[in-house]
This record gives sequence, C-alpha cells and structure tokens, in this order.
Amino acid sequence: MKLLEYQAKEVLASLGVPIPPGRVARTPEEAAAACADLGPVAVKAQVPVGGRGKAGGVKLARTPDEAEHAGSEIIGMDIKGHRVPLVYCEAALNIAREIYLGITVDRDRRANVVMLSARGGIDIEQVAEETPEAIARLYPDPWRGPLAFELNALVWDAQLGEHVRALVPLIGQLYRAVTEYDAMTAEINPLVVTGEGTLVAGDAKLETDDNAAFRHRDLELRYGGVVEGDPFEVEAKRRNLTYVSLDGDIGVIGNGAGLCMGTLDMVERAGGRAANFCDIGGGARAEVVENALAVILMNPKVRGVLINVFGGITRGDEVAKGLVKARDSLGMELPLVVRLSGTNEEEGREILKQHGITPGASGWEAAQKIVELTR
Amino acid sequence: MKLLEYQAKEVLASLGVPIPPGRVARTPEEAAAACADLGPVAVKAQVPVGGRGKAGGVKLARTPDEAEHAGSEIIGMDIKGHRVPLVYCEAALNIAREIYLGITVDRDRRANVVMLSARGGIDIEQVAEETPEAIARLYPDPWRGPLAFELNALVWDAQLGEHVRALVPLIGQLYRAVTEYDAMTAEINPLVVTGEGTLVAGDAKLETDDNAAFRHRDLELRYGGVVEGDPFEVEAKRRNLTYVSLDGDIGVIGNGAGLCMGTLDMVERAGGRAANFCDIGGGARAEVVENALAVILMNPKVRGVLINVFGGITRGDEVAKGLVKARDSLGMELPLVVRLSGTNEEEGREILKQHGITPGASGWEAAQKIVELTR
Amino acid sequence: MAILLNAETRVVIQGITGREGTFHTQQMQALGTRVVGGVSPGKGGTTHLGVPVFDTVAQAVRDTGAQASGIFVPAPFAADAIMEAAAAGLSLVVCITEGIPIQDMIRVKAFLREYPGCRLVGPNCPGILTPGQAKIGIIPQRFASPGPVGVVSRSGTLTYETVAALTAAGLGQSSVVGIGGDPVLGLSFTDVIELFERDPETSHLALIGEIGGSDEEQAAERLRGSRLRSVAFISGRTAPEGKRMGHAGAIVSGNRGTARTKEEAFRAAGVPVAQTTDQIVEILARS
Amino acid sequence: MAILLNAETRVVIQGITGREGTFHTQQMQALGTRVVGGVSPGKGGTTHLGVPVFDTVAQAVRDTGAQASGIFVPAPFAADAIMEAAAAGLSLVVCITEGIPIQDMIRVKAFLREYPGCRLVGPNCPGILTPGQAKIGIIPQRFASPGPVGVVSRSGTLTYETVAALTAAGLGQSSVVGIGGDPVLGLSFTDVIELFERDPETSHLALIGEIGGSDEEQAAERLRGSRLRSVAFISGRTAPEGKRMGHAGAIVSGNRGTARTKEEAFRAAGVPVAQTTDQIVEILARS
Repeated sequence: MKLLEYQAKEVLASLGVPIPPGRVARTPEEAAAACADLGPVAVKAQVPVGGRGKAGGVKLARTPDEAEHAGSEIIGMDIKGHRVPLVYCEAALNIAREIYLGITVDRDRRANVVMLSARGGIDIEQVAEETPEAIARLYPDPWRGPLAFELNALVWDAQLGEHVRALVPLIGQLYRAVTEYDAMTAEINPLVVTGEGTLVAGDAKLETDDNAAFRHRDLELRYGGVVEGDPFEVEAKRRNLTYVSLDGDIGVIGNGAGLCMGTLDMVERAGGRAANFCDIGGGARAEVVENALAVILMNPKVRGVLINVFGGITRGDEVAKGLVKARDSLGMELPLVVRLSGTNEEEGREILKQHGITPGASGWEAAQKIVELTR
Repeated sequence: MKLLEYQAKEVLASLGVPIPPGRVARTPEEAAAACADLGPVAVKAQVPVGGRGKAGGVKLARTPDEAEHAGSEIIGMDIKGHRVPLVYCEAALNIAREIYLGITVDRDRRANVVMLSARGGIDIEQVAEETPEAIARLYPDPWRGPLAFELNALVWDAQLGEHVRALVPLIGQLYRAVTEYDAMTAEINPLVVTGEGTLVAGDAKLETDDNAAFRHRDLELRYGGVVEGDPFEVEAKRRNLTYVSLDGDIGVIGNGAGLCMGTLDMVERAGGRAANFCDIGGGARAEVVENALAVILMNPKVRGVLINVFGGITRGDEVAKGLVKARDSLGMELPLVVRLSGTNEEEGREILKQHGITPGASGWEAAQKIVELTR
Repeated sequence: MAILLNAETRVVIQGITGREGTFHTQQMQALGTRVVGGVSPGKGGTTHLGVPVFDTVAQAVRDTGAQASGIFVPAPFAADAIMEAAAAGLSLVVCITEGIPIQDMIRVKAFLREYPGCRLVGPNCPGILTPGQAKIGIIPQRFASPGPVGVVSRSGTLTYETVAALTAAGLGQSSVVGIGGDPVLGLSFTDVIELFERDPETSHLALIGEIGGSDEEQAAERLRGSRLRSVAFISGRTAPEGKRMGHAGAIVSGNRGTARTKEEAFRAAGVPVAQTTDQIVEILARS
Repeated sequence: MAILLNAETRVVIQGITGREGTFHTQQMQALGTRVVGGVSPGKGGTTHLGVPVFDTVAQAVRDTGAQASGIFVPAPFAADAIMEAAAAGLSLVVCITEGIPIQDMIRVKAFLREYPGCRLVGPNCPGILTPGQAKIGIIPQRFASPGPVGVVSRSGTLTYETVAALTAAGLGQSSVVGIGGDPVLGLSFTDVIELFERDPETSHLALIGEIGGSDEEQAAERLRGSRLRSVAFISGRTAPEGKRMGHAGAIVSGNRGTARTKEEAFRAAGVPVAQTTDQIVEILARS
C-alpha cells in the first residue's frame, strides 16, 4: 500500500519524526482556511506517484486567497493518471539544508538498507548514478535493528556529523516504520535542516508490504479509501484477483504469474497489446475464471480475450467446462481464444471447439490468433 | 529493586499477563472494604522476601469481618526482618492446577533462561533438586527474544501442550518484563489454571537490575518508597554508598569490593563479627570516608571501626589526612584501626599514629587489633 | 543422481493435516517420496496419511530421522516454520507458502546464517521434483521424466509447461527446482546452478527467470564458461515499470530488473535466450 | 612475553577526552603503552594527550592500525562502545566501566559470538597490566614488576595488594588480568588460564575469586593437572545469602556460589587455597 504524503507523515509523526504543521484540504475553501490558520503554506497534491512538483502539483501560497486559488487548480487535476483527490497544506519551511534519508529493501543483499546523503531534495536514483559516494549505507541486522554505533558511523560517513545528535534518533524512528508497519520503503526527502538548526521532514514516502496487511488492518481502515486507483484494479482487488491494468485492448488471463507475463510478451510479439495482467493461479477454478472475465469485460477498450492455461493437477476437460460456463454466464460475445495444455488437453480442446471457442495448441499460436481476431 | 507482589502484578498486567482482581489495603478497614467489593479474598502480606505463607502472612477471608481481622493480624507483623507495611487483598481463585513460569539470568550461560514446569506452586529450587527433568528450559537469543516455535517447543517439553495457546503469548508477555523493565528475575508461581480453564498469575515476583535504574525512573518513583528497608542501608543509599548491613558489632570500611569482603572474612577469623560491608571504592576520598563513617556510627551496636585501604593511585598520606579529618569532624570516640598500605604507606601510618589512630601493616593484623579493642 | 532430493531423502511435512498439506502429501507419496512424518501442533501422537504426526519439528526429527521438510502452513506462521525446521537440524527446507511478509523473510535469512547446513528453497515456490524418485511441493509429476536437464525457475506453471515440453521432446530432467517468486528467497539461481554444476548426471540447464532483482544477472555471470549446456528464458518483457506482476518479486524499479538487461546478461555470458517455452526445448535439443 | 598485551600493542582509548579517560590514558602512556589514538564522537580531528581523536572506532582503526581498545565511557553507552570496538575489528577490548545493565551485557555477549577474534576483558574491571611493558585500564603500575607469576582476578584493590606483595617478595608478574566483578563477563577465569597455560614465560598463577556464580569452580577443573604452580584466594566467606557485596556479581543465591564450595573445588583439583593475600605469596614462593 502506497501511503499519500500526509498519511506517511501522520504515521512517521506517531513514531516521533518531526513534521511541519499541516492540514488536509478537500476543497479550495478548506485550503484557504488552512492557510488562515497556518500562515504561508505549500499546497501539495496528494498522489501516490513522484514528480508532482514538475507536474504543477505543488504551489506556494502566502495568503488564504492564494491558497484557495492553488487548491482550485490542484484538486481534481491529473498527475500521471491519478486524479488529485485532495491537497495537503503545510506550513512553509525556512530551509537551510536538505538531507536525504531512506530505508528500503536491498533485494541482492536480502536485507534492509538505510541510506543517508547530504545531497537531499533530489531523486536518490540520480544521486546514486552521479555521485554514488555521496550516499552512506547501513545494512542493519534485522533482529537487532540498527545499533547506536552503526547509526553514528552512518552519520559521520555521510559527512553529517554536525547533526549526529538529532539524526541518530530520527533514523531510529524511521526504522521503526519498517519494523512496526512492514514498510518496504520509508523515505524522508528532503529531510530539512531549518534556519533554526532543527530537523523536520519536508516530504515523506511510505509504502507498506501488502503481504503483511494482516498485521496492519488499522492502516488500511484509516487510509485505504483515499487514493482513487484504477477502477478495474479496484474491482479486481475486491474480487481477490491478481490483476494489473495495462493500456492495450486484448484481455489476458493466465494461470501462474510467470506464464501470464510470458503471455503478455507473446501478445506483443504477435503485434497486439494486452489490456491487463491477470493471474488466476494454479487451479483455474470456474468461479475464479468467471470473476477474471467479468473484470476484463468491464473495460470498454477490450476487443478480445486470450486465456492461457496449463493444466497441472487440474484436468484440462474440467478447465474447459469451467471456461465455457463462465463465458456463457457473462454473455460474452467478444472473440475468445484459449490455449489449453497439460493434463487431458485433447479432451479440453474438443469441448472448447464444440462451444465455439478457438483453441490454441501453444501460447504463441493462441497469441497470434487473438491478435488476428481483434485487428 | 525487588518489587512487592502487588507491584509486580501491576507491571505484569500492563504487559498483558492476566491477574486476579485485587486491592492494596494499608489498614484492616481497607481490607474489609476490599473484601466487601471483591468477595472472598486472600489477604497477603506484602514483603520483599519469600516464605510469608509459612510465617502466617497469608490468610483467607470469606467476609469483610474476616478480612478486617486478617488485616489487623498481618499489617505490622515482622516477616524475616521486614515489617509488613500493607496487605494485598485478592479475589480467591478456583484452582484446578498450578504451573511454574520464571525467567532469570543464567550466569554460567551469560544468558536469560525461561523455565516452565508443570510442578508449580512450590519452590523451583526444590523442583530443580528433586525432579530436574520436570523443568523445561529455553535460552532465547537476547536480540531475537523467544521465537514462536521455541515457545511452542518449551510448552510441549514441559508436558503442558494442552495449554499451548494461552501459555505461548503469556510467556512472551513475561519475557517483555525482562526486556522492557530490565528484570533480573520475573516469576509467576503459581501460574494458576482455574476451574474454568483460564490462566491467571497466582503470585508474581519481579526483581529489576539496579544498574538499569536510569532507564526506569518511573518504577522507582511509583514503587520506591513502599518497602521499609534496613534504616542504615536506606541512609547509605541516600549518600551513594555501597553498603550492606550485617549483624555484628565491628564497623568495616574497605576500598574495593573484593578487599572489603576479604576484610569481613578476616574479622571473623580473628573472632569478631562485622556490622556491615562498606566499599568506598578506589579513590578513598575524604568526603566518602566521612559519609561511610557517619552511616556506620548511626548503628548503636557498633563498638569499633576497621578501615582497610590499599592506596593504589591515591597516596597513603592523603588518605590518612582524610581519615583523621573525617573522624574529627564526626567527633568519633570509638576504637578505630586503620590498615593503610600501598603508595606512601609509611608516611600515612605516621600521620595516623600522630592522631591517635591505631595503624596496621596488614589486614590480618588490623583485624586482630580491632577485635581485641572491641572485645 | 539428482540434486537436493532423491528417493532416499526422509521428508517431514509441516502443516500435513491442512487441506493443501493433505492433498499434496498424497501426491508426494504417490510419486514414492519417503514421507516419514508430519507436524501439526496439537495433533501429536495421531497418524495422518499413514505417517505419524508430531507437535514440533524437533520431535519429528528425533523420532523419524527426517532430513528435509515441506512447508504448507499459512503465511503468518510460515517464517516461524522455516526457522523451526532449520533449528531442528534439517538440511533441506522447501517452503511452498505464498504471501510471507518480506520483513519476516529478511529475519529468516539472517537466522539461517547460523545454520549453514540448512538449504531453504522458496518461499512462494512450487518446490523440487526429482523425476521418478521424489518431490517436495506441488510440481505435477505426470509431465516429468528422468534425464539430463536441470531446470531452475522463479515461476510455477511456466515450469510445468517447460517440463512437459522437455519430456515430449524426449529430454528428461535430473531435478526441477522452483526457487520462487518472492524478492527475498532461499536458494538463488546461482546457488542451484552450483549444485547442478557438481551433479554428474546433469548436462543441460533450463533457467526460467523473470523481471525484478538481479539474480538472473548473477546467474548469467556464474554460467559463463560452465560445462552445462544452458538456455535462459525471461518473462515480463512487456511489464510496465513499478507494477507488481503477480509475484511479489516481479517488479521493474526504474530501469533495474528489466527483462532486456537480464537477456543481455545471458547473451553476454554466452547463454542463448529463448523467447517461448517451445524455444527452450529447441535450443536444448540442438545443444 | 606476556598474554593479551605487550609494548607493541597499538591501543585506542574510547572516551579519551573524559576526566577518567584523560587521567588513566596519561598513566598508560607513562608506563609506555602504545596509545595510538582516542575516540570521542564530535571531537574527531582534534588531538588529545598527543594522539589523534576520532569520531568512530572504525576511523581510528583505519587511520592508526589500532588492535586493542580501553573503554572509559559511561555505563549507559558502554555496551554500544564494546560492540563498536568488536565490529571495528579490534582483537582486544578492555571495558573498565562499572554499572552496565546485565541485559545490555547479555546482548553484547551474543553479539560477540559473531566476532570470535575479539577478546573482551571486563566490564567493571581494572583492566590488564603487563609489567614493564603496557597496560590498559587502571591497575597502578608502581607495585608491579616483570616475572613469572600470572595474576587473574575478579577484584580490583585486592589485585593491587597481591601484586604489591608479590613484588615485595621478589616474585614478578607476567601479566595481571582483572576480569571484573559483574555477573556477565567477557573473558572468564578459564579463558585467561588457557592463555597463561600457553605462555612460556608464565610458570605460576595467582587466582583471586569471590562469591557468586561458578566461574571459580570451572577454573578449578581447568587447573587440574596444569603445569602452572597455582594458588587460589576467595573473598566473601562471611557474606550472607542474597546480599550483593559491592560487585554486581558477588552474591550467594541459596547455597550456590559460596566461598566454601569454590575453595573446596580448588582443593579437590589440587590447587592450594590462601586465606589472606600474604598467604598467596607464601604459597607461590614455596611452590
């Protein structure tokens, strides 16, 4: 789950991280009121993607009028496909210096990595490419967490020794977001050193692990409904499907993530573009197929569907029967190509043919067929 | 710091350990009122030592009258040298079974040990001697704490598998007393299985690490004043001295714990009995000596004082001057023997002689002298 | 011979009495896997599928001499189950469970450093199959046949499909290892290649990777100059950046972990890259 | 020769700029100890007592090649200082600090298992002295003289007294090691005996124990049949049960850890037991 900036800041503040005073505004009037209370504010679009500044999603407002104007411009705008549902009005900071602080999973090391850099305020990927030596790294033992001496060394390594007293506890607090909220990424960028010499989180990113959602029902209850995601993905999630929206016009269903990704690749090689990724898992039970088809058919761009199933333990004839049933109960009329292999594949294909569904012996053949049928 | 039963139970309850309803009573009337509220209660003397049951410090009361009577008998009684300042009135339990659960430091392993036994309700030392195989043990990694599978195995090993669902979280809660309160010993004995099949702490012991007191000022503030300790130890603590009351009549001061213990041993070999252990540390500064002498002289049983100082970095003549000054400012008239060795020992001894203090060249000689002078 | 698992390996199943555990234990037994016991806390002392059930893995090891385990317990308890298996002295632990939190797995990996004799496969994987001998996990045995091709894969169904195609082409398999689709894993591609490299009965290798991470790149480096006649296949070429494609580990971040860089790494190391599972077979048949 | 520390050992002092750190570093330097630097966070780049000060131990090691450290930091930070020293690759860490919480030390001991090349002496100890060569800690050097007697002790002042008596009797010392008075320690009596046993210049051993724990009993067992001509002394014979006698570790619990059982263990192992420090010298002089 990707938290919005204000949500991430609420969570981090509860762990002790200092944040500027701020308020959420859902209307331009609320933005004006926030500015009246807080003084000059930054009016910031709340979207779960980076780059909102360049997209015009952040504006400074000195007066309530300016804040209202900024709010009216930003609320509802589209940033990289996300409609902005609300803005966060935050007291403007007296910035003396910007630091980067982030914690994420280093896959190669199978460990968390804490990154600290005196080059804050810009994208850390860019820093990593341009001046990798400007990022100090710590890989804490996951049972011990970062030890005091390790944090001290990190701060001195990052040439930020003058802030060591404030930084060490702050890094510990951010690390608690990882252990207490199963954060995959917890980032404060910029971590602002104010003119008064104190540290405060300028921006914050928090992405939690969906696999750990069972431990954090509170987070989902509090923040789950705010982001307006892709409607098909929202519906798919409601139906417990593993679904990702893409921008083509051929609906794709596969059993197994690898097989499904491979099917998308073949659709592209055959000259088509997939409308989605949808993994229905190993079993390919009829009700799951029906759910998957239903979500895919909600998308008006879809002009045909390719189903790629390899029957392992499940028998192909049963899969075929389930597919026919799902198509019929949904009254689907678009072209449907099914590649069915594995156990009892011949029997399965026979059933498909009898019900007017084009069978494919290989994924590649099936991909070519659906592209042809939807051209 | 040794917490009283009700204090230990308050702390454990805050960590989630189930305890019976109970109330502290400082007067018999309060005990009666507690019984009126709670129904039949156990009226239990609150003292920081074991064996109160045998000493008559625990009585069952079915009615407020009985509780008042029990309170009047127990409050103020002496149990192993401790006056009972108050009683804890606790709802009587329907006991189906008694379990032992304790966590303490295993010095040989330099680790915490969790002990669980189906033979609860009796002294664990006795169980350890009679049926050592009846105690299941776990030595959790101190960084990881006890893992779920380790706790499961502990419970099954103790033949308490039928209670595994309730016991595993409860052991985890008791372990938190170790990590969150620096407990040296955390014990629930008996851990009662009620007739209804639930677990509840029948008694509780919690002793925290004085070295970690800086992390737990709250505990000391809340519970520090309740136990009425030895008045000399209380005064010594106030003066930041390392002091233990003993039951003889020769006051002893030494610099260094080992030297001081050795001095006590020599006093006994010489036929005397020490009134105290008092380590003034390496430096032997005049004000510390004065504080130590002052506390020792508060004890009316003391008939003479032996001071055993080995001057390492501190010079003997300075130590001697400090001693003379301390004696004089306190107007001490009891026999005083000083063994002074190490750096500038001759000069030091000369100063002592000039001021009428008996010097000893060796600890053994000095011990014999003080025993002779106080006989 | 084979890697990791053969007909002699004494296997215990953690979560044997559950629905999945029961079904797949039967499948394993049908193949001849030497399942010597199961673990299901609270069911110790009973018998299930003809084998004794224990309350803890340690008890199972003590009483049955188990060497390996298959884990079919729900995600919230799976990390603990892996550590229990390692601490009980097992040398092979195959965790099928999907959806284990990544922080749990990071802790497990640190824990396993204290048990260097223990090899973890998975989690979120189909397990291991040594055709004609034994399996731990859920790989369907009916498509497999014994032979010289080692198969190692991050995917499930794609592996079954590849195995079926290999068998259809007369190319049997020495062992099939599904390392799993999570970002934090037990054995990596490189670890498994190491084992195949030392197995005299494995002469060919099919590696099925996907987007995300850089395990494929490391594997490519390891295969440079290897005696194994290898082919690699990578799925997820058309996956957009920042989207998790089913597997928790299948995600392209920025320009890292793309199918393109992985394929290039294999080609640069002299390993041919297949575009479809059929091509995997074609390339191996030619080599 | 000597154990653990000699004139060549490159020593860094953690907490060098504090009052205690400053005073005792001067003493160490006066004896000739090769103090190559100090650590004091925030004072990196300055010079103190003629040596460079660093912000972290790792920096000190990198710049000075330090091999050993002496720790003079306050108790709340001392456990972290020990771990920092071990992680920086030092092979000897001497922690003088008194009053470290026991749970901190239990964690430190677990941490140190990952650094088998690092030996911790203390905490709550007077340190190590190799007469005529070097010291880390606070043992006064003026009473010591080089010679064949190894001294190992849980006590401070009692050790100084013993060293002075040995020197007065013409018995010099190879090394003097104060292992400290805490219940959870670095090197144990047994560990130090092991080192003396292997040191060709040590022929005699004076062991000064006290009540609490069972390290003395284990040491007695280790000394059975040793080439070292040894004597043991135990203080606390008259200590009442359950009372902490100054040292956190000096406590008799029930009938465990008494002076009597410890003395009996030494006698049973053939090691004579002294009743006073003077007797320590008498017995060694005769043996």
